[in-house]
Order: sequence, then C-alpha cells, then structure tokens
Amino acid sequence: MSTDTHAAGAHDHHHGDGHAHGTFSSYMLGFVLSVVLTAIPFWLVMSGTLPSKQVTALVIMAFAVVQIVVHMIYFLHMNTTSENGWSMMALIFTIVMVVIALSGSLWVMSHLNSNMMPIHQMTGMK
Amino acid sequence: MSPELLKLIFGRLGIESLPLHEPIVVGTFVVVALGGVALLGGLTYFRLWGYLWREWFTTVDHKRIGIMYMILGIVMLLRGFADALMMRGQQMLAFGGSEGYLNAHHYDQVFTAHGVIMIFFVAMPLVTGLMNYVVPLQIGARDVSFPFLNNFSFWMTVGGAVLVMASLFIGEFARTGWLAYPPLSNIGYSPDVGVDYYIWALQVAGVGTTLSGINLICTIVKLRCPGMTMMKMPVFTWTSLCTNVLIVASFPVLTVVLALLSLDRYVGTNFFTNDFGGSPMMYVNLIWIWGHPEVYILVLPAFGIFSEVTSAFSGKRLFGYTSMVYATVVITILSYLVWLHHFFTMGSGASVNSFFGITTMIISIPTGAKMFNWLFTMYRGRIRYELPMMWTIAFMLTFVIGGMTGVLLAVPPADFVLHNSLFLIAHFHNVIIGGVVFGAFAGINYWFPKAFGFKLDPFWGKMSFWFWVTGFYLAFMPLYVLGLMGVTRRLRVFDDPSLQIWFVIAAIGALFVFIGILSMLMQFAVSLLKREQLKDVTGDPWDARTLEWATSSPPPDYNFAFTPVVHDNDAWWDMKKRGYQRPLTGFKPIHMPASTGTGIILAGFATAMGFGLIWYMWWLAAASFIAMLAVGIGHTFNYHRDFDIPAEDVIRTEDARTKLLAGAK
Amino acid sequence: MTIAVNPTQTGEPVFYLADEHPHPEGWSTSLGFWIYLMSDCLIFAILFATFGVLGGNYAAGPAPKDLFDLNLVAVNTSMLLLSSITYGFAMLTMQQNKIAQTQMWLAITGLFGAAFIGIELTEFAHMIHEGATPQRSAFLSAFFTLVGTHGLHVSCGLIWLVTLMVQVQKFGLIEANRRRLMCLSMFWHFLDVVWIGVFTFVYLLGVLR
Amino acid sequence: MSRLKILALLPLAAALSGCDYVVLAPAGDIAAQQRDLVIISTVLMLLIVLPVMALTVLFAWRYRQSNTAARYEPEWDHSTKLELVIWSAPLLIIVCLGALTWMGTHLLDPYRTLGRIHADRAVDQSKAPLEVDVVALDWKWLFIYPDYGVATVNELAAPVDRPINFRITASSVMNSFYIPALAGQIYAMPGMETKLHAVVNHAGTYKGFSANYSGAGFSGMHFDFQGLDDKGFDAWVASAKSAGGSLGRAEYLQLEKPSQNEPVRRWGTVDADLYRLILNMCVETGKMCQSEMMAIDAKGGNGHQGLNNTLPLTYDKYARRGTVLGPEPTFVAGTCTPDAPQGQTTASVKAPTDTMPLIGAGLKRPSFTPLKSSSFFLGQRPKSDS
Repeated sequence: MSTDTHAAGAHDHHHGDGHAHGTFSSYMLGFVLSVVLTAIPFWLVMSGTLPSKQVTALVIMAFAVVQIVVHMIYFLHMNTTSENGWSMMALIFTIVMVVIALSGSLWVMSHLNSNMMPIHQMTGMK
Repeated sequence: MSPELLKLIFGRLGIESLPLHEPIVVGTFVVVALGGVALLGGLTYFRLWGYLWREWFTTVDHKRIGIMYMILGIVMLLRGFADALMMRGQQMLAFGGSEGYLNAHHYDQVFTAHGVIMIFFVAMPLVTGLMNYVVPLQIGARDVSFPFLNNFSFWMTVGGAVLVMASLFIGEFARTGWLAYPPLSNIGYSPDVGVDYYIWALQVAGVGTTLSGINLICTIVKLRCPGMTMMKMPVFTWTSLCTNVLIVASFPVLTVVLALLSLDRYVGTNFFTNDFGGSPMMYVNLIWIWGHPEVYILVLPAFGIFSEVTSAFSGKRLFGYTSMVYATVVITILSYLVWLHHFFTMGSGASVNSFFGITTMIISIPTGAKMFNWLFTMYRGRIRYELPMMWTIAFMLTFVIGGMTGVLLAVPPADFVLHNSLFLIAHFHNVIIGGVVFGAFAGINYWFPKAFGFKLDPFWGKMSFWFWVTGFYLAFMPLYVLGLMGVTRRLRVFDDPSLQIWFVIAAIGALFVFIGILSMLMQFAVSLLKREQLKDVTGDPWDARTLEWATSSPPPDYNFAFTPVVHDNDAWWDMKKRGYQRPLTGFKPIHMPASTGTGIILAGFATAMGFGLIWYMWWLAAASFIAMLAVGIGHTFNYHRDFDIPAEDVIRTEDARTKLLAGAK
Repeated sequence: MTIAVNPTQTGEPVFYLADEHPHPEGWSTSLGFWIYLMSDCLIFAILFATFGVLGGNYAAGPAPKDLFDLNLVAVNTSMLLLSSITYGFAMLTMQQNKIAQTQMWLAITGLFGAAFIGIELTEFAHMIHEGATPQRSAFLSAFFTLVGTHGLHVSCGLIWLVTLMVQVQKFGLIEANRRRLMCLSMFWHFLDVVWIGVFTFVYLLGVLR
Repeated sequence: MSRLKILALLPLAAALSGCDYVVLAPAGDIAAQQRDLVIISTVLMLLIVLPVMALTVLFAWRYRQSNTAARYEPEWDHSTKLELVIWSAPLLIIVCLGALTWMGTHLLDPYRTLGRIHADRAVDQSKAPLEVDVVALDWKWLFIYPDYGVATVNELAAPVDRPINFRITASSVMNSFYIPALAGQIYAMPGMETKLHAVVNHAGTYKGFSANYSGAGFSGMHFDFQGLDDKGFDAWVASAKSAGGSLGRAEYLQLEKPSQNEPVRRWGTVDADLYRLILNMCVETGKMCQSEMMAIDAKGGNGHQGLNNTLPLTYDKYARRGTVLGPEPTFVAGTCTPDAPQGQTTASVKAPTDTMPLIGAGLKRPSFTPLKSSSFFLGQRPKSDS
C-alpha cells in the first residue's frame, strides 16, 4: 500500500463509474469458455472417465478455479485499473479472507473431530 | 376470543410473558415508563416532534447521524451499566448460603444482556458515531458516499437496541452468555424467546453495521479531497478505514452464523445440534471468526483517536506516521488469524493451539510499536493536560496491563488455567475499558467543541475522569486476583467466604465508575448551561492539526465552503503555518443530498419483523417484510435525492463566521 | 482536467478549489456495490465452510449420490450460464442506447433466471417429498441452506430485474438507470461465479464422494 | 499520575498476603508446570511493559507544558534507529515467548500421556494409571471408575503420585472440567470425548467445578477432589463399593434429568458399557450410537433406506418441544443389537408397526410434515428412485 500516486482527488471526469465494459466478442468468448469449462467437469463425473476419484476431484476443482477467473474477466470485467485498482484490492483481500475462513475452519474442525469424535468399536456391535 | 385466534394474533405472547412476578423488573419498568411519558410529553408540549423528524430522524447529514449514534451509545451505556451494578451487587452478597437477591433466571439474563449491550449497543455506536462524525471532515468531504444508507444503518442499529430493550419488559432475554453457544442456545435447552431476541436484535443491528462499513470504506476511498494521498490521511481516518474493512469482512460471518442458529431454532435443521451429525463446535468456530476481528473493530478507532490527541496536545507531529499505518494494516490482517485462541480448551490438538497462540502474540508487536509511537510523540513535546490528553495517558498506562494479560492468555497452557476465569474477565475489561471506552471519552472531549461550538466543562470532566479511572482499577484488579484463585466467571453464588472481600472491593469500584458516569452526564449538563463561557468561535480550540479544525464549529451543513487542498499529513497545521487565508468571496451553490424518511421507516419495519419472528406472530413478520420490500422498491423510484444549497445561503453562513472570527480577535 | 496540487509557478500554495466540480452522481456507487458483493462473497464462503465441515455427516441417512440428479443440475447450470450471456447482450445494447432491445434481453435473462429457480424448487420439493428434508441430517441442512441462499439471491435479482425493467420503461436509459443496470449485471454475474462453486463442490464432488 | 501506579499496585500487594492462590500454588505437576509458564511469560513481558509504563510517566511529567526547560522539537517525527528498536524489542520478546509457547503447548497438551509425575520423578511404569470417566450432567458431575466398577456424583478421589487418565464427555450442553489444583481445564461436550492426563502430588481436598456456564444450575455444579494416599484411596474405593446400588442405563436416564446442588452419591457397581453409551448418546435402547452413525457415514451413508430410519422422539432430557416450523422431533433408530433386537426400543415409541424391510428397526415411515411446496409442485407423486 505504497503512496497512491494517482492523487485521490484528481477527478478523472471521463466517466463516472470508471468501470470497463465488455464487447460482443469478449462476452461470446467468455460464454464459450465457460460452457466448455462447465461441460468437461460434468462429463468427467458423469462418465467416470478418469480412473481415480481423487484425480477427478482435483481436475474438476482446477476447472472451477479457471472458470471463476474466466467469469471475473469476461463477465465482471475485472482488471487492475478499474477504480484505481481498489476493486482488485478488495477482491484480493476478500480472497485472502475466504481462504483463511474456509481452510481455517476445515483445519480446526477436522482437528477437533479427530481428537474428540467417538471411535467406532465394531466389537459388541456385530 | 378463542385461544386459536389469540394465538394467531399474538403468537406465543401472552399475559404471562410479562415479567410481573419480578419486582426489580416491574420497578424498572415503572421508572422507565414514567421517564418515557415525561420525555414524550415534553416533546409534544414543546412541539418538537416536527423539528426532530425533519432535522434529525430523517437527516442524511453524517454529522447529525454521528451525534445520534453517540446519544444511542450513551443511553445504552446506562442500561448496560445498570446490569453491571446488579451483577456486582449479586456477587458481593451471595456468600455463605445467601442466594443474593437475583434468582438464576434473572441473573443469567443480566450477564448476557450486559455483554451484548456493551459490545453491540454501546461500544459499536460510540465508535461508529465518532467515525461518522469525524472521517468526512478529516478528508475534506461534504458527506459520506451513500448518505441515505448512512441514515438507514443508524436506524437499523437503533432497531436492534429497541429489541434488546423490549426484552426487558416483554418476555425475557437470552440466558446463554453473550455469544449464545449451542447446544445451550438451541431450542431444546432455551425454548423461550430469549435467544430469539438475541438473534434478531443482532441480526437487525448487524445489517446496519455492515452497510455502514461499506459506506465508510467508499467514503474514504472515493471522497478524499485533492492532495490527500493514502499516506497523507490522518491516522484516525486510516484506522477507520481498517476498522470498516474489518466490519465488512467479519459481520457477514455473524449474519450467517446467526441465520444458521435461527434455522436450527425455527425449522429444526441440524447445524449445531448434538445428534443428526450437527456440530456445536462449528458455531463456536464461526462466531469467533467474527468475534475476534470485532475486538479490533472496536479498538482500532480508539488507537486512531489517541494518535490524533497525542499529536495535537503534544504540539508535535506524530512520531512514525508510516510505521503507525503499517502497524494498523498488519493488525487488520492478523486479527483474522487468531480466532481459535478463544477456544484453546475445547480439545484441538497442540499444533493448532500453538499456531493460533503464536499468531495472537504476533499481534502484540505492531500494537507495541504503536505504543512506542505515542510515547515518542510525547517525547520533546509540549504536553497540554486537557481532558483528551488525560484520557490518553490513562489509556497508555492501563492498556499495557491489558495487553500483557492478553498475551499471557494467548499461551495455551496458561489459558488452560485462566480461561473462563475472572482473570479473563479482568483482561478484556482492561482492554475494552482501558482502550475503547477511554478512547471514546478522549474522542468525545476532543471533538465535542467541533460538534457543538463550545468546550466541555473541565471540572466535571476531571471528576468523571478520576472516578472512572480509580473505579476501573478498583473494580477489575480484584478480578485478576480472584482469577488466580481459580474463581470462574458467571457464577451466581459462592461458597468460600474468604473471596467475599474481593467482590466487595470490585463492587465499590463499580460504584466509583457509576459516579464517573454520573459526572459525565453532569459534565454535559453543566457545559450546556455554561455554553457561553465555554464558547469557541475559532473552530480550532485545541490548536490542532487535522482538516476538521479548518472549518467552523459546528461545521455548516456542507462542511467546507470550498473543497480544501491538502499538502501535508497535518493538513490544518500546514495551512496555519503557511499563512492560509480563509476565502471570503466567490461562493457557489453547493450540491447536497436531501433528507429522507425512508431509512427510519425501513428500519422500523425490520424491527417489527424481528418482533414478529421472536413471538411467532407470523402475520406481523410477513406484513412487515412485504412492507419493507414495497418501501424499498418505492424508494428506488425516487430519482431526485439531491438539492443545491443556494449561493446566498452559503454566503450568509460564511459571512456570519467572518464576523465571529473578527470578534474573537 | 488537472488541479495544481503543489505550489504553482508563483510559489503560492493552493489550499482550496475555487472552481470546483462536484463528484458526478454515483461516483462511489460501483465501488460501493463491489464491496457489498465482497461481503456477500464472505456469506457464501461461510456457507461453503459449513457445507465443507458438515457435508459428510449424513446421520445414517442418504448421501449426495443417492439424492442428486446431475442431469438436472446440468440443465440448471446451463440456464444460469445462458442468463449470463443474455444479460451481457442487454448491457451491450444498453451501451448502444437501444431501449427495446435492452428490455428484450433483460426479459429473456429474467426468464432464464425464473427457469433456474423453478428447476431448483422442483429439485428441493422432490427431495423433501422423498423424506430428504433439511432436518434429516447436517449434510442436508447445509445443502439446503447453501443452495437455498443462492436461490434466494437469484430471486432477489429477479425482483430487482423486474423493477429495473419498469424503471427503464418509465424513465428511459438515463444515467441513473444505466448505473443500476450495471450494478445488477455485477450482481447477476457474481451469482454465476458462486454457482460455479456450488455445482463443483456440492454437486459434482458430492456425487464423487 | 503516580496515584494510578499506587492503585495498580494495591491489589498486587494484597495478593502477596494470604489467601488461596490455587492457580499459583497448585498440588499437581501439570498445573505446576502451567503455573511456571504463567510466571515466566509474565516476567518476559514485564521486561517491556515496565519500561513502557515508566517512560510514559517520565515523558508525561517531563514534557508537560509548564516545563519550558525541556526541549521542544515540534517537527521531529522520525528516527530510523528508534523505529528499529520499537519494532525489534517486542519482536524479540515474542520470539522467546513463541518458542516457549510451542514447547509448552506440546508438552502440556492434555491429550499427551504423562512422562513424569513430578519435576524430579518419572512415571512409575509398573503402576497402571487411574482411569476415570467424567460426564458433565445438568448440573452435576458423574465420575465412573471403570477399573473399580464404582461411580460417584460430585465426588472425585485419586491416589497421590499416580497418573490419572480422564475421559470426559457431557450429556447435554457444554461444560468445562476444571480442578485448578490438579491441571488446566478442558471442555466437556456431548457426543464428543476430550481427554486429560494429570497427577496430584499432595494429599488434600481441592475444589473442582465447571468453568463454562451451562444454564440455571451452573453455580452449584462443583465437587470435591480428594488427593489420597494409596491406602486412603483403597479405603475410599471400598466405601464406594459398600455403598451398594447399581448404575445402569435406567438409573442413568433418571440421573441425567436436570437437578441442582446435588449431594454426593455413590454406586457400588456400574454398567461397564455405560460410559460408551453416554458418549455415543445412545443410552436409550433403540437410538443409533454416534460411533455407528459415523461409521455408516464414512461408508457413504445409508442410502434411501436411511430416509426412513428415524423415529419420533418422545423422551428427552428436557421436554424438547421441537421447532415451531419444523417437523416433530425425531431420532435416528439404531440397527439391531444384542441389547435391542429387531424393533425393540426403550425410547418409548408408540407404535412400531408395519414391517417394511428396512435396515433399521423395521419401522413405519415417520410422519414428516414436508414443506407445502412439495405437494404444490409434485402433487402426491410416488416415491421415485432418481
């Protein structure tokens, strides 16, 4: 967060919202990409093509991440310049928070579960 | 009327829901009712309703909203403190077979309400109020980014407060502790309305807080005056920015966790139940993801206030501005990595515990750096001991003790012996009172002349100061001691008579604080009466440094006739030093947002919906929801939310100030 | 336009703007709305975390593979994807100031959105009818809440969309309405992004489990 | 400002005289190590806190406005050397403290079996540790000694210098099991098991209680912990044995009902399986045990049959009311066990008729009240197998 050289008040009056707009081709590109990126994971899971579940899981998660990025760029028009970079900063901060909250919760809860959940003793249960 | 019809109309609210069997509550009700009738009567008699509605309730002016937040905070402080006195009284008396004067049903509500009120409806409004008032002035803005939203946020906070207050006389409040851990807060163990009051009060207020956070972030990012780069922002604005980032990033978590709890309670889902695969610890985990940043939400603005005050009253630039800013940002991020230290004792393993313990300690590094920065701001200064500075010194001496015990509690094995003990209670009161409350009082004394044009009376201010500070030490040092004797929190009766003396001392301390609060009210009253003597016409009574002191006191609706241009961290100091001449001509019309009643109406419906849901009055909840939707949509059809203050009005206001300034010289 | 922030050639510092241009209306709106979306993002993050933690607790009840019909989910996903591109077309026509076409694309977007909600409700109703209610297990509680919250957002988007269509009809594509359409576009595409998470982590990974 | 300091010191001075500072003077080795950690950390932090407080007072006094002799440098706001010091000094302390924390946390992990019974004595491996199962009830403590087959309420005894292994759970809400003289606390939570390893070094009677608020009877939820010599402990066990009575599932269901300020009670014999059933929340016959449920879940749930293996709940510790908008409360029926053959349950189910071939107790489809939308969208569609 170095000194923000675009003096905040230097009103750039070219357009109020300072937000990028898409073009027909960029929207279409985004759409085609997202269709492909959606279709492949569905196909992978429904057909069971890949040998192991772990691999399938990793692949579809990777596809999800790529697709999220595609949506961000082509539909939400994210770039580093909109709002003097503040949108991007907010996004990055949010991603950090989401990662902390998600992974932290999973870590903490798995720890608690493995420490405290009763273990099944098949003896006596038959 | 048939019982079915009654049930349809009143849900589970019946005559037996009123706590008529509790003499203390009935007595309170009579007093409050008489006071309320007198107040309402007075307002009606002096025909103030129209004025209040036009000028205050519907205002979108950040300054008035800020003042209303402060009033809310102080009023709720009285309620929260009454609870504190009751607790101290009970714990002082309930020894040697005595049951004290509160039964479990009442006492458990008292400590729950005390925590909830003090955090959500005292500390939060005080902090939000100060930010609301000061930040736009400090950055040279006319108002916040979304003035209507600001008004709405405020009334949502009031709505939450109203629900909590309603629980005192209609039904009851939660008996679960202020964070309402399940399974205790689940329907099976808390079947009555208490927890529902808790949920909906926080839900309504929480939405307001989140929106106000978004609003202030935008204000700081988008509305800074020319020249004010991020690294030229006053420290209070910086801490406010970080605070609001924390608000926006943590209050959604509270919203979700309360929503899940209400689903458990209303439709029988199994998030936090014991059976059907639910996990109560998930609640504890989630609520602390919100809960720990919340602590920093409260204390960061206080740090900002102390920075402003130290620099202004030492007549010196703030030492280490850059490291102060970085420390603030580091605290903001780190405050998200420590939540587990609130449940070390819940059975997680050593690696998790030590990770969160160490991250917690790391926070003390930037906090320590801040402490040194204030110290070296005083170094080679010319310190004027006005009230804000006195609060600051008291803070510095008190807060380090709280910080130290805090780091101690972050050592997991130490926490195993001190967790949930009175030592913990002493610790967090030490940081919350020593940090947030002292900070709020420093801020009130510092900015009061800005808001009202006259200083606060120093005599009663000093009375309040000394009673608060001594009261604080008397009330909480014994709790540290008791904690080391292994006495746990939230106990209603005690066996060991040797403990009693400490509780007596603590109760005396609470009485001192009470006198401190009364002195503060006295200070307001006396200052109002002596306002001519205490008057400040310069707009800069403390010879201060930041931009808010450049305009008149109280500032005009539009804050600054011309948008200022900033060249230095201490913008106003810089202007004074370089011979700034106040512009006397060339005034133009100023574009301002217009008042609207939509905020208070929406918040009113939200509160009614909460009330309906608490009491299972489904018709009320549904009707309020639909009304809210209708009013909200209707509001979007209003495209004319601004107006221009005509140039003549600006000229008249500014000329009046010119005369005043001339008279002062 | 630039403002002399630093001392000008004359050496006299400027301390105020004598000739001021107020911020244009809606100067902060898009950033403000973006930050709101970020806070919403955290709401979903917590719901995902809850699902992540509780999603395997079936309470000896049915598991995802017993309940989910991926064909239906695929259809549902395509509804949402199509609505995204049609909203994009609405924005493009809006930039060309074509009211009628904008309205048409908005209407089509709304229909896709409504279809999405309809399919989702059908799925829910079917599960509940079978006995897989949100009360049956923590997994089902978390599932219904996460997916339901997304659905609720889409429903809010639909209400908003209709409101905006009325406003565009009434007042035309004025600056304020354009700004609102842009905010809704961000909201709509944001829900799309959330749905990527939902179909991947809830449905696909669930069935895989 | 000096008045402040004196006030701050007053309680400290008083603290040094008399009173029972059990946290600072415990009777067990674990608590003693925890106490040491408290003291070392405090001293470490005082290294920085005391100078800060002294400097605050000094600067506040020295640079007061009336002292015109003091230097005044209004523009002085930066010093790289000082900045270095003010960041590195706390950092150093935290590095030390962090290392201490890492080690202390791992060494004093309540799950860790004891390596020593006193600073200079290792564990005697020939003697088995004392096993105690702890159950937090509303609002009393149940202690089961599996090795001796006795149980007590609100009374705990242990021989001096013999490691104690606690297994801790709760019946309904969260409590925290804490004997300050013995060791730090750990939560007691329903359906979950926490562990605590500790040893008492000095004979005597110490206080134990719940440290986490658990409802109306919380204040009365305390017990005496007796550290006894070996003989004394044997005598205590014998007296518990002679108390007679037997704690089985039926007696437990009576006991777990909420009650306040319970006197000490003892049972001469205990159902050996009782603790496991409490932990798994399946003391009532017919309820599925948590461990079994988790084992089924780990294998991917019970499929469509799992939809029908719930039964309406007629008994609960509290008069559980169910939720206002949800269905009647239910529980998951257990698969058949030797104790509870097909269809038999003590959970007082009214009419388990209709023997549809289910994996569960062979019970009728429960009467769900589905949301109205189901009938709205689907009508009475037959059960499908999608």
